[in-house]
Amino acid sequence: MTSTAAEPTSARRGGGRRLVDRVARVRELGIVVALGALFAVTGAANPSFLSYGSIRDILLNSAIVALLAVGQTLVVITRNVDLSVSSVVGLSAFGGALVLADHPGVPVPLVIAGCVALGAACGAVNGLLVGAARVPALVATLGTLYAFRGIDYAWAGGRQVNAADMPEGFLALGTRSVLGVPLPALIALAVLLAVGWMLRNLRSGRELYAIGSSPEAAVLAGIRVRRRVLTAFVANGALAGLAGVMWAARFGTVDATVATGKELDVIAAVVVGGVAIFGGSGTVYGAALGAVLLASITSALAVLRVDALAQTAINGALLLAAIVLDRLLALRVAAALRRRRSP
Amino acid sequence: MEDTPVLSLLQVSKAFGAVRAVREVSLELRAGEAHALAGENGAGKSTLVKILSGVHRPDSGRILLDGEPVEFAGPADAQRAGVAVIYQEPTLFPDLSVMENIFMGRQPRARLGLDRRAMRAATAELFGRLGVHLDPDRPARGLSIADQQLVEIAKALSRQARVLVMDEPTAALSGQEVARLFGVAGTLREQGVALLFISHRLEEIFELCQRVTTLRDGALVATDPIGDLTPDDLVRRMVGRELESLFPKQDTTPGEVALSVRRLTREGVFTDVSFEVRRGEIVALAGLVGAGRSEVARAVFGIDRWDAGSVEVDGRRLRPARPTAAMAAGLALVPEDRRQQGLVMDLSIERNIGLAGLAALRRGPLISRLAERERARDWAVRLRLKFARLGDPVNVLSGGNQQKVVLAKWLARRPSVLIVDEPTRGIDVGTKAEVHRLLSELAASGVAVLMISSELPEVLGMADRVLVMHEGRLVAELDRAEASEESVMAAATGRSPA
Amino acid sequence: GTTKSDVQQQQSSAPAGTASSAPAADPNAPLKQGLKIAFLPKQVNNPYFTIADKGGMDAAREFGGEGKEVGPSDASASSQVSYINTLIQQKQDAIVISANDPNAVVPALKQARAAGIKVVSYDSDTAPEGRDIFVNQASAEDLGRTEVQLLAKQLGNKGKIAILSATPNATNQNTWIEFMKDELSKPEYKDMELVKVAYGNDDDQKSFTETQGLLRSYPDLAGIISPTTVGIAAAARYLSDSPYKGKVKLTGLGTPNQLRKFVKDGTIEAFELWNPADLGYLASYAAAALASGQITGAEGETFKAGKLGDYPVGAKGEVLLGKPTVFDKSNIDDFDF
Amino acid sequence: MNTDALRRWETLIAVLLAGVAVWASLGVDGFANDSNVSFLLLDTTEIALMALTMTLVIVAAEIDLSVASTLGLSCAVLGALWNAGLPIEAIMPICLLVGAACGAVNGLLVTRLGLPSLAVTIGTFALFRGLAYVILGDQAVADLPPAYTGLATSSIGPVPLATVLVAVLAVVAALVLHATGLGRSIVAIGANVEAAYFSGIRVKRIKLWLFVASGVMASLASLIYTFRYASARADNGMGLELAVVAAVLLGGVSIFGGKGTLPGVLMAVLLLGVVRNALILADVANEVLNFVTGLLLVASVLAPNLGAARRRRTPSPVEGKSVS
Ligand SMILES: Nc1ncnc2c1ncn2[C@@H]1O[C@H](COP(=O)(O)OP(=O)(O)OP(=O)(O)O)[C@@H](O)[C@H]1O
Ligand SMILES: Nc1ncnc2c1ncn2[C@@H]1O[C@H](COP(=O)(O)OP(=O)(O)OP(=O)(O)O)[C@@H](O)[C@H]1O
Ligand SMILES: [Mg+2]
Ligand SMILES: [Mg+2]
Repeated sequence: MTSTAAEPTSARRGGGRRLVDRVARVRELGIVVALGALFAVTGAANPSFLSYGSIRDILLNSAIVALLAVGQTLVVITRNVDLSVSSVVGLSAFGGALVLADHPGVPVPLVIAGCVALGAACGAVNGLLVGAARVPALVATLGTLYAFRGIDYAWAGGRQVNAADMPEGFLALGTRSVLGVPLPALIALAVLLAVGWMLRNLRSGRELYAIGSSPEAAVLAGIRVRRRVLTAFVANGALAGLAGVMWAARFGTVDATVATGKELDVIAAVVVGGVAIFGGSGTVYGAALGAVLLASITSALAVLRVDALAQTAINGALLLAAIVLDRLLALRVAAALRRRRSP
Repeated sequence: MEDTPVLSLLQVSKAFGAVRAVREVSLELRAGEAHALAGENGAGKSTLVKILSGVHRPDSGRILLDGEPVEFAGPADAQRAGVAVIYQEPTLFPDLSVMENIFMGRQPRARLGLDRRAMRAATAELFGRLGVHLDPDRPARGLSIADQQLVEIAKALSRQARVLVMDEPTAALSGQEVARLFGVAGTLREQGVALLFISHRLEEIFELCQRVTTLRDGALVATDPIGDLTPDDLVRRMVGRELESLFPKQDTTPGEVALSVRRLTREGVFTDVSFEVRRGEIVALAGLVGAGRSEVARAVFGIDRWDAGSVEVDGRRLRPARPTAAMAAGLALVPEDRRQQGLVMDLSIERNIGLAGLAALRRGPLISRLAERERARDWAVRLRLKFARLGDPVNVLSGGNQQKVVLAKWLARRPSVLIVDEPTRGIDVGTKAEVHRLLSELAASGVAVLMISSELPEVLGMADRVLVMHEGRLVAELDRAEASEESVMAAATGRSPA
Repeated sequence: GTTKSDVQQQQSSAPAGTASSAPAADPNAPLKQGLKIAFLPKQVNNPYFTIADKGGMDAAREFGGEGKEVGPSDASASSQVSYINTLIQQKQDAIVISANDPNAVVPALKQARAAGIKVVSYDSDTAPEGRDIFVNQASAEDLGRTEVQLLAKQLGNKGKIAILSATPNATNQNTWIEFMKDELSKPEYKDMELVKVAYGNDDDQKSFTETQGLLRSYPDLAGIISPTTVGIAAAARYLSDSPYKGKVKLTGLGTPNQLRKFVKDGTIEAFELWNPADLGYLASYAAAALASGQITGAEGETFKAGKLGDYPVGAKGEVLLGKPTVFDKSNIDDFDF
Repeated sequence: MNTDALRRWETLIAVLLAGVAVWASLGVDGFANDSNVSFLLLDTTEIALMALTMTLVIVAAEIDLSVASTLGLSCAVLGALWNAGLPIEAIMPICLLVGAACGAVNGLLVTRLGLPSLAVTIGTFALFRGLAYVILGDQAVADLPPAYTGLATSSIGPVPLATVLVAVLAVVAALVLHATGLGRSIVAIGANVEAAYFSGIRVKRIKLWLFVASGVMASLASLIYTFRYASARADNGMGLELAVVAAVLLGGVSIFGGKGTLPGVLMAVLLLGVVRNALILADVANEVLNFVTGLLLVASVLAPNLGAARRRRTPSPVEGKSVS
């Protein structure tokens, strides 16, 4: 009797599952659609927006924020946040540039490794504050946002490192292309795929979602919450360190103010990318797409000859539109899902 | 070797501030034996469970594993030692799929990444054993409390542990699920697993267990073979006094219709539900887990929107999806999930009790703390709440006492129609009798009571009329005389329209 | 109620009374020893101001005074005001300030002056009632016009041009841009068209992106003027690595160290700037002269600024540093700042 | 432990504040005189005002990052209308309406669409600031009526008038949060929104009004800001949002909602102001100042946590939660 009762139910729920799967994919699809629309409209108004050079520029521009968004996603998934990334980028960019300028003999890979390590160390400070000392992440990283930047200022003491001071080979990293794709974009893509795979396919990756979904349940499930959270912060710090070197290579002019205020851009990318700010859900692909969308909006506004004074406003409006669109889509699908369950 | 317990506690104690939750309790769990833990709300059962599972470290005393002393620094240690726990409150990850909840940290691996197919199959197999109809891929968010409990059970079973600890696993379940759970538990026991079982339904203890340990106020009363005890003995050990009859429903003559629900439909959830509740009447809403009873209650109270139909209180139609309107009309809802819906866990007892009736506490534009405290004290005394200070946050109360706080919060509003969803879930026998007396008194004083309950004895003992739901539809209405275990179950499983 | 015209009437009716009770200048007074002079740049840790303020502190050391640099790390008006208040409490002899907001600092500066502190503005002026003297790096008119002239020469007076400025509110840049537009309206530039003013917010990356955008939306752009050191460096970075290198002309204000590479690789033909260290140096001497009573800030007075020689005070209390230097391949290696 | 922890927190901030004030009065020249104290108080006005409503918003488990942009927009509107010749007495209420509208936009997006407020207000952070640029462009309006600019900086003894306004509003806000049904509801919403909704609390309506209040307060701050500096520009108050959030968090408000007191926040605002002022007076470099701000923020949270951790070495999910 139970088996007969179970049959139609499970069949119905199977259908529900396929729909759920599709919804899950739609989360990122929404951003892709928005991107498509942006490119179509802008391209129609000014075809040069679709040229190879323009696309290359957009990829270059979004690479750094995308990298940071990937790292930030790791942290946000665990129901934390890292506001200090911009300061870490600044610290790493300045540190790297300074070493390259003052000690021309140091091999570039060593400098890059050093910057990544510096970033990881900053991430470890955050991670220990949050994981071990249980300071809420927003407070801890708002604190280190000021603190790391303070160190940066003290270190720089008003000094600026210019492109001329750094070796050509290093600067080329910021602009060189491989098979027509700019190197920074390739690096970001490689990191994105690697992190994306790990989050989906490693137990430790799944545990990050578990922690963000319910920290108390994670403790009871025997997950080593503090260690995982620490790891997420360290990884994010390391990526911010990497982003710092990329920044130095790409822009060539580095002082203590590098990347000031970028943390909001990164969080905006993450949020637009559909990563739940209270943890537990979202993917790095969404976050990276969010970064590309934001960079494309900025580029499109510049290309569309929009009045310079109106750009900020339109940028904000488009950002809101993207979030709202995404939400409306999710609501519709949820409603459809409920209807489908109805006998 | 028969004699070495798998896991034992020796003289363990645990205090929280001034509350000595567990006092020098010893306990032995043997392979192939089901051991019950009984005691009133706040007796220290869950605390003991948390000591066994590594959540709390005992202040004194020792834990022995196979006779060897061990220390559990955290839940991970206990899990490694082969202890699986079903906690009293479900601990799921709402964003993750049901199957991932079950296998978190132990997901089957394939060559490249996780083997989701194997995980799905294993989940389906577990659900098959438990008779659960849930899609392994659906997220845990939105599961009813009963479904959550079932997932917790599946999770614990999947660990294939040597010791399985179950803290009130059946509190949210109805008879059919309980029977299946017991079937599975019996098999495990035969395979040599040691079981620790906690429940406030004494008949379950007698059905499943071989020995029973009773706690009172954190201290050990006795450990007896189950055969040596009668239910009355057990109750006496728990409460330390005699209890009067358990279901003192007074007979009342129903007055006029207070709540009238007509053709209420929420697509995908319930369909065409119509019923009435009169003043002085207790109407029970019975059914299997997932039948849609709680959903009806939520819609009637205005938490969820309905798609068709109407709700009237005292002849006045309610606006849909407006809890404030429902409350103004005299409706009150004691929800089924007290931690999520009933209480603000971080707030104090008095604030929680005052929360649903802030207007009544106002003196001018400000809230009178005195009035707030008076109201809380009044109801705490009436419901025999066990607490240290009214200013303590409710999350330090035991589960049953938390339930009393929710009741107090709504009763303090003096509603004319009271909807209670699983009002005695996790409440001990003594308190349960008090809650029943309370509901009965309320009905006698002219309140219309709609009671959702998965406990058949409670339904049969309390209700003037029984409504039965099956798969989102009202399938039977039985009056007191017609209602019996058989007739209700038959309707609930969709076998026979009454 | 009170409207704008009410306020204007009031102000015009009130006599433009400046320092009526101020003591007369004594041109022969010696510079006082131990003068405390504080430099308050728009932003500390900005390389441009670091150089300028170092010049100023060097000057202070020369005349036996005591110089220090204080200031916010963000270029906002409100944080400068906190520092002015502090300097009043510290009883400095003179404040040398580059104003983030010409008006917002005035109430605080007035208090400072009431407390007997001399105020010199440099680089970016405050409203006149806020200071005794403005040391101008180069006349706004000169700068605006010469930049157009520099670019016109490179373009043969023909083609579309754009300006990449700092923030929309930057006072200096906005004045210069006005003069650029005025210069462009002359008949000899009839074939040159200013198509857009873009703002890089003195942010390296934003300036970079804005340059990209300019070239995408105006593919036939011939030249860019960037009258800000941050903007020109970012624009140069972009151009040097793009197909537009050498084709789209770039000029503006920049420091030689920053742009040496781009002058050598042909991205930039020529650009200009004054010597920031001299600017700070001159401002420091002006402050000392004021504090010692050599001058009061009235037109026609003169004072000696150490190695730079004598400077007259012009109309509205302005002291002009001199003409900016034009840097190109031939001379850029002679400078190090 | 929550009430105890809070009390401990406020005591800590109070002790710190007293300690720094005593140290500064004795050890820093120019700190303890009327004009400096008056300036110090005046300088915290805008942050204090916005922190009042920000506290309510964060206690309700939301956040408003757009306050500084709302302030900027309100300044721009003031400047533009003033240039257009409207009397200032008419402009001021219009500015407050603009603030209310900004808050309503945030509130509606958060409550009607269920969007996270962090996301929404990052969007409106850009939108409102952008609108300020559209409205006032690159102009700076400085010819504001001396009667008002004077009022904004005048004081009774060492206490600026603006501080009196802050004090009055602080009392109102504290009463609302700690002694009214609305305050009880706000706390409940922040601690468990579902339970609050089940208790018949009008969650959406309350949240909407909180955002509106936040917007109005930002525009009130904009009026004081504009008159105090006698300058209305589109970029007024840029970056203040982080200072406000920092003060609120330092004041012991939980970023996850449900916990926090206004006295704590006000003391934190003062503490930050005093530390800044004293350090600048002591000629401490700006970078050190930022560093100290950051450290203070972290340390204030760290100290009670470490204390609590030493008292109880047992890992417990319950404890972990209560700290958040
Ligand atoms: N984390 C805690 N902090 C403070 N007191 C606590 C804590 N956990 C439990 N208590 C107290 O310890 C006592 C025992 O609680 P426990 O949860 O073990 O009871 P129980 O026997 O499981 O009750 P129930 O049947 O209601 O679930 C109660 O008085 C409770 O208030
Ligand atoms: N918010 C929700 N989203 C999705 N599904 C839900 C939601 N709430 C409940 N359900 C599902 O709807 C069905 C009906 O649930 P409901 O809680 O009404 O059942 P019930 O009869 O009250 O049973 P119980 O004894 O579990 O309370 C269940 O299968 C449940 O899992
Ligand atoms: Mg319990
Ligand atoms: Mg139910």
